[in-house]
Amino acid sequence: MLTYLSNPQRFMAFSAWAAPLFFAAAVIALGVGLPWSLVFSPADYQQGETVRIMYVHVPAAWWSMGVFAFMAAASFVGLVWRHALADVAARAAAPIGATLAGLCLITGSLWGAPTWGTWWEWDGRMTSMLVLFVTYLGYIALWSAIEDEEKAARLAAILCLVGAINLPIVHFSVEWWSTLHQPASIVRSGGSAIHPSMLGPLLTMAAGYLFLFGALVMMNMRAAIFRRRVESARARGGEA
Amino acid sequence: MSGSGPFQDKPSLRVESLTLKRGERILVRDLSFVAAPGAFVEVRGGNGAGKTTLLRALAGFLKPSAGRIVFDGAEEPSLTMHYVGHLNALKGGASVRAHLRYWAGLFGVAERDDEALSRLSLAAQADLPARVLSQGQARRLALSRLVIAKRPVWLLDEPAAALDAQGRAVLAALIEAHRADGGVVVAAVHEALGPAPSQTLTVGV
Amino acid sequence: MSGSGPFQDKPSLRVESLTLKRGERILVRDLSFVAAPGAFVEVRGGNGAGKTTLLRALAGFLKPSAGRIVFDGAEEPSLTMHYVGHLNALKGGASVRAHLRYWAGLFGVAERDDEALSRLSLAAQADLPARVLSQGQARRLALSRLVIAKRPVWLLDEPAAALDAQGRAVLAALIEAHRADGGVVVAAVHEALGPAPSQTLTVGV
Amino acid sequence: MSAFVATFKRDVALMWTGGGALAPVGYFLGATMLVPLAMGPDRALLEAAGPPLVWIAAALAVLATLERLFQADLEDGSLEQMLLSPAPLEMLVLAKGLAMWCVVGLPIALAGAPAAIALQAPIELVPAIVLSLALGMAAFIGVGLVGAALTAGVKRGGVLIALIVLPFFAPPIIFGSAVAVGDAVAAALSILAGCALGATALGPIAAAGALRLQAE
Amino acid sequence: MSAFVATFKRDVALMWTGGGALAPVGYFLGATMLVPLAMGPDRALLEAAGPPLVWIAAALAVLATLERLFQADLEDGSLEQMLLSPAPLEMLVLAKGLAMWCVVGLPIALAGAPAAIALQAPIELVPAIVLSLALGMAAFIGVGLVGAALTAGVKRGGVLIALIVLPFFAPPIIFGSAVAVGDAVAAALSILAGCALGATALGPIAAAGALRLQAE
Ligand code: HEM
Ligand SMILES: Nc1ncnc2c1ncn2[C@@H]1O[C@H](COP(=O)(O)OP(=O)(O)OP(=O)(O)O)[C@@H](O)[C@H]1O
Ligand SMILES: Nc1ncnc2c1ncn2[C@@H]1O[C@H](COP(=O)(O)OP(=O)(O)OP(=O)(O)O)[C@@H](O)[C@H]1O
Ligand SMILES: [Mg+2]
Ligand SMILES: [Mg+2]
Repeated sequence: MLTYLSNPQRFMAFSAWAAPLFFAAAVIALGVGLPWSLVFSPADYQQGETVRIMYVHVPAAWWSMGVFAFMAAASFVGLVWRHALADVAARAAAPIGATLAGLCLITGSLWGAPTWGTWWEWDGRMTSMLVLFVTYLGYIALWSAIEDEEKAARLAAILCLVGAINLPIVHFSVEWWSTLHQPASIVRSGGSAIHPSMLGPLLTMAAGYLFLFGALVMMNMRAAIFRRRVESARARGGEA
Repeated sequence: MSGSGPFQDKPSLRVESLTLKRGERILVRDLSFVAAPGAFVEVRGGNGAGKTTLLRALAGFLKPSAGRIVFDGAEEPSLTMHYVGHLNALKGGASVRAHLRYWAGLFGVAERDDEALSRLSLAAQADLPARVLSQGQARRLALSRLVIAKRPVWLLDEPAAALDAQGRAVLAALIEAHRADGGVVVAAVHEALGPAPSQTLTVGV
Repeated sequence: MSGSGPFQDKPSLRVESLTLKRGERILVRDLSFVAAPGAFVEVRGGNGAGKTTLLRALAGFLKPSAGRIVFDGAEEPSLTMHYVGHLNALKGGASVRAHLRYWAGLFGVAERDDEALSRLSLAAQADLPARVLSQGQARRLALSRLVIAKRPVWLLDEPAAALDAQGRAVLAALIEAHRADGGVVVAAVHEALGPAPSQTLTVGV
Repeated sequence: MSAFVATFKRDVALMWTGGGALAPVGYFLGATMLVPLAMGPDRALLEAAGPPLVWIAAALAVLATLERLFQADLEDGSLEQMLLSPAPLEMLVLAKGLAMWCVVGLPIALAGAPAAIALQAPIELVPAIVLSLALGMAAFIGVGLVGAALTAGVKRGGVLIALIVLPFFAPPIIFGSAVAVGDAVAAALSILAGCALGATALGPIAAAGALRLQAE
Repeated sequence: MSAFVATFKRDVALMWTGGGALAPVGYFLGATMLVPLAMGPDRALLEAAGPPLVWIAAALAVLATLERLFQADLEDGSLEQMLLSPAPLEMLVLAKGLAMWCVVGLPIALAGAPAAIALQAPIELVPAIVLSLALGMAAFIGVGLVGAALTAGVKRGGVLIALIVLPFFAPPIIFGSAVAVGDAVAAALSILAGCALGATALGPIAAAGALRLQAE
C-alpha cells in the first residue's frame, strides 16, 4: 500500500477519492460523537458537566502525539528511501499536529480552571505537552526558514526524528512527576478504568479526529504537489 | 548611457599627494593624479600592492593618512560616485529584481530594473533568489548597480572577476558608453578590460 | 611535486552519464568522460552554465540525479582528491601559518608550511591574520592547500581568480608539476590557465 | 521611494522570508517556559517571582535577533553600499531598527500576554504588560542597534553584544517589571516611554558612528 | 596530528582570539544580574526563586555562543574542507563540541559558583551546582550542535536555533534546578550525567548528517 502510494501520480489518483471519503467519515463520526458526548452522555458524579471537555481534550492529546509519531515515521522513510512523498506528508501533517497540541493545551487549561482551580500549572504532563507544542513550532519554523525545499525536507526530517524522543516523555511524564494530571486510565496495562458510557463517545470522537486528520493531510499534500508542479512548470518555462 | 543622455555636471576626480596605510604598512605614498571627464584610469599592481586600499579611500570608506581626494564640479560625493568592490553586497534571500528595486530606493533614483536586467543579461534570473546565482551571475548583479545608480564617477575593483567572455564584453561596452557620456572610470585590474585606458597608475613597488 | 616524488597509485577519474540538477533546472545532462593520470581537463561554459555544479558533484558535495563518478585505482575518494572552490575557507582570526598547520592535520598529512609559503610567495604574510590579506593573497593561501594536501586529483574552480601575473605563473607551474607526477587536474576557467589542456569539456548550451 | 522606505521595506521582507516573527516569538515563549521548569511547580513562588521574568525573556529574545543585524551587512558588502547612499546613515539605521520593531518587537509584545498569564500575572494587568513591552522593545532595539554596530566586526559577536548591551537594558527591565507586578503602573509606563524615545533618538546616531568605523 | 586534534586546537584558538570565555561568562553573569533587578529587592523571594535561574542563564549563554558555530563554516567554505578530510565528519563535529565545552562550558560552570551565591543559593550546595552545570553544559552543547547544524544555512538563525533546541534543554534544566535547590541531588546528578552522555553520543551524529545536507 505504502510503496504503491509512494508514486505521486498514484497518490493523486488515490487521494482524489480518498480525501472526500475520509472527510465524509469524519463528518459522520463527529456528527454522531459531538451530540453524543456533549449532550447525551452522562455527567460525571464528581466533575459534573465539565467532564464533557474530555471528549475534545483527550482525543486532541492522543492525536497530537499520534501525528508526531506519523511525522517521525514519514521522516524516516523520506530520509532513508528518499521518497519525496513522505517528506510532503510529514510537512503537511505538522500544522495539523500543532493545532491539535494547541487544542489540547487550551481545552486542558479550560478544564483545569473548574476542576483544579487554576488555568495553568507546571506539572509534568502539561509542561511536556507544551514542549511538544514548541517542538512543532520549531519544526514548522525550520521548514519555512529554508528556501530550498529538498534540503528543508531532509533537515526537518532529522529534527523530527530527534524530536520523537519527546513522545515517550510526554506519555510517561505523569508517572515520573506524579502531580496534578490524571494518569493514563484508558490506554494502560490491566484494562481500561473508565466507565463504558463515557468510553463510547470518547472513542467515536477519537475516530472522528483521526478521519479529519486523514482528510486534511491528504488535502494539504495535494495542495503541495500542485504547487510543486506549477513551480517546476514555471522553471522549465524560464529555462526555454 | 542609453536613453538618458550625458551627465549634466561633469565632475573630475582630483587626488593630491595621497598617503594610505594599512596597519603599519604604507601602501600608497604621495600619489597625485587627476581624472578628467571621459578618463579611464587603470590601477595596476601585484597582489597586496594596495589597489583595493586606494579605491576604498577614493570611495570615502577609508581615511587617508595624508593628502586629499576632491571631486571637482560636484555637489556631493555620494551623488557623484559609485563603488563596486570585491564584495557583491547581495542578500541570499532577496530576488534579483528585489535587489534592483532596493538599490534604486537606496541611491534615490528612478527604478529601471528592466533596463539593468537586459544590459547585464540577467532577465532569465530576475525572480531567482540571489543565493542560487552562480559566481558570474552574482557579479553581473553587482555591476548592474552602475546602471541603476548612474553616478558620473565609477570606482571598480576587479570588475571582470568571474565574468565570462560575454560578460566582459558587456562591461567593456558599459565603460565605453560611460566615458562617452563624460563619466570617469577608475578600475583596478590584473588584465586589460578592453577599452584602452587614458592613464595607468601603478601602486606598490 | 618537489621533494616527494610522483604518486604511488595513479588514480584516474571516470564519469559515467552524469546528470546534475539545481532546483528544477538540469545543468549537466548525460556527461561522460575519463581523465587518465596526467590529464588536464578544462571545463568551459558561460556564467551560470554549471561548471561549479559539476566540480562540486565531482568533489562529492552534491548528489548526482543520475550517473556515476568513480576514482579508478584509488582506495578512498577523500584521500584521492582535493577541491579549491570559489570560497577560500579562511578564518579571519587565524594566521596564514595557522591555516597551513590546521590543514595538514585535517587532511592527515605531514606539516610542510614553509614549502607551501614559498611556493605561493606568501612568506612575508606568514604571521598576518587572514582577515588583513588582500583578495589575491587570500586566493594564494587557498591554493596552498594543494601543496599541503598533495592529493592526486585536483578539482579547481576558477583557480586564477584574483591572482596577478606572477600568481598565475605559479599556478601554471604547479599544474605542470602535478601532471608530470601523474596527477589529474580538472579546472573550470573563463580564460586559459597556461598549460595546454588535454581535454576541454563544455557545459551548458 | 526614499532610501528610508526602501531600507525599511527590504529589511521587513528579508526578516519575513527568514521566518518572520515565528522564531523570535518562539524564543520568547520558550524562554518563559524555562522559568517554571527551573523553579519547579510551586505555585505561590511562581506567582511572586514569575511575571517580572517575562521581561528578562523579552530582553534576551530581542538580543538574540539583534546580533547579526549589521554583521551580515558588513560581511557581504551591503554596509559599503549604505554608505554610498545620499541618505544619512543614521536614517538607514533608524529604518532598520523600525523594521525590527515591527517584525520582532511588536509580536513579542503581543506574545507577552500569554507569557504573562503562564507566569501567573494577574489577568487585569495583561494590557498594561503588553503596552509596556511594546515600549520596552523600542528601548531595547534602540540600545541594541549600538551594540550590534559596535560588535559587527567580531566573529561570534553574539555574546559580546550581550555584554555591552545588558547594562543599558537594566532601566527598562526595572520599570517594566514594576508594571508586571502592578507597581505604580502609570509612572513606570511613562518612564518606559521616555526610555523608548531616548533610545530611538540617540541609538541610531551612535550606531551610525560605529558603523562608519567598521567599514574602514 | 590527527584531524580530531587539529580541529580541536583550531577551534580553541579561534574562540580564544575571539575573546575566549570572557564574553560567554559575561553574558552568563549579566543575565543572572538581571534577575534581582527584575524581581526587586525582596530577599526571601530571591532566596526561594533565584538559584534555579542560574540554569536558565547558563542555557541561554551557551545558546548565544552556539549559533554561529557552523554558519561561519558554511559561509566561508570551511565546511567543504571538513568534508574533504579523511576523518569522518562526526569526529570533527565532536571535536568542535569538545572545544566549545572547554572554552565556554567549563568557564560558565565555574562562574556558576559566584552566580549561585549572588542568587542566594546555600553555600554548601555550590560544589554540586558547579558539577551539575559542567554536566549540563555538555548536554546543552551536544543538543546545541544539532540545532546549530540544522540552522547553519539560515540567516538570522539565532532565534530559530533557540526555538529548535529549547525543548531539548528542558530535562537538564529540570534536574539541574533540582540540584540548585538541594532536591535529591545525587539522583539528579546521575540523570544529568545520562543526559550529557546521550547528547554527546548522539548529537554529533545528527549534526553531521545535517551538515552534509547543508554543503550541497
Ligand atoms: C493544559 C492542561 C492539560 C494538558 C497539557 C493535558 C495533556 C494531556 C495529554 C498529553 C493527555 C494524553 C495522555 C496519554 O494518553 O499519554 C491527556 C489525557 C487526559 N487528560 Fe489532560 N491535560 C491537561 C489538563 C487536563 C485536565 C484539567 C483534566 C481533568 C481534570 C485532564 C484530564 C485528562 C484525562 C481524563 C485524560 C485521559 C487520560 C488517559 O486515559 O490517558 N487533563 N491530557
Ligand atoms: N593590519 C595590517 N598589517 C600589515 N599589513 C596589512 C594590514 N592590513 C592590510 N595589510 C596589507 O595591506 C595590503 C592590502 O592590499 P590591498 O587589499 O589593497 O591589495 P590589492 O592591491 O587590492 O591586492 P589584490 O590584487 O590581491 O586584491 C596587503 O598586502 C595586506 O597584507
Ligand atoms: N534553485 C534553483 N533554481 C533555478 N536555478 C538554479 C537554482 N540553483 C541554481 N540555479 C542555477 O544553476 C546555475 C548554477 O550554475 P553554476 O554555479 O554551476 O555556474 P558556473 O558555470 O559555475 O557559473 P560561473 O561562471 O558564473 O561561476 C545558475 O545558472 C543558477 O542560476
Ligand atoms: Mg584587491
Ligand atoms: Mg562557478
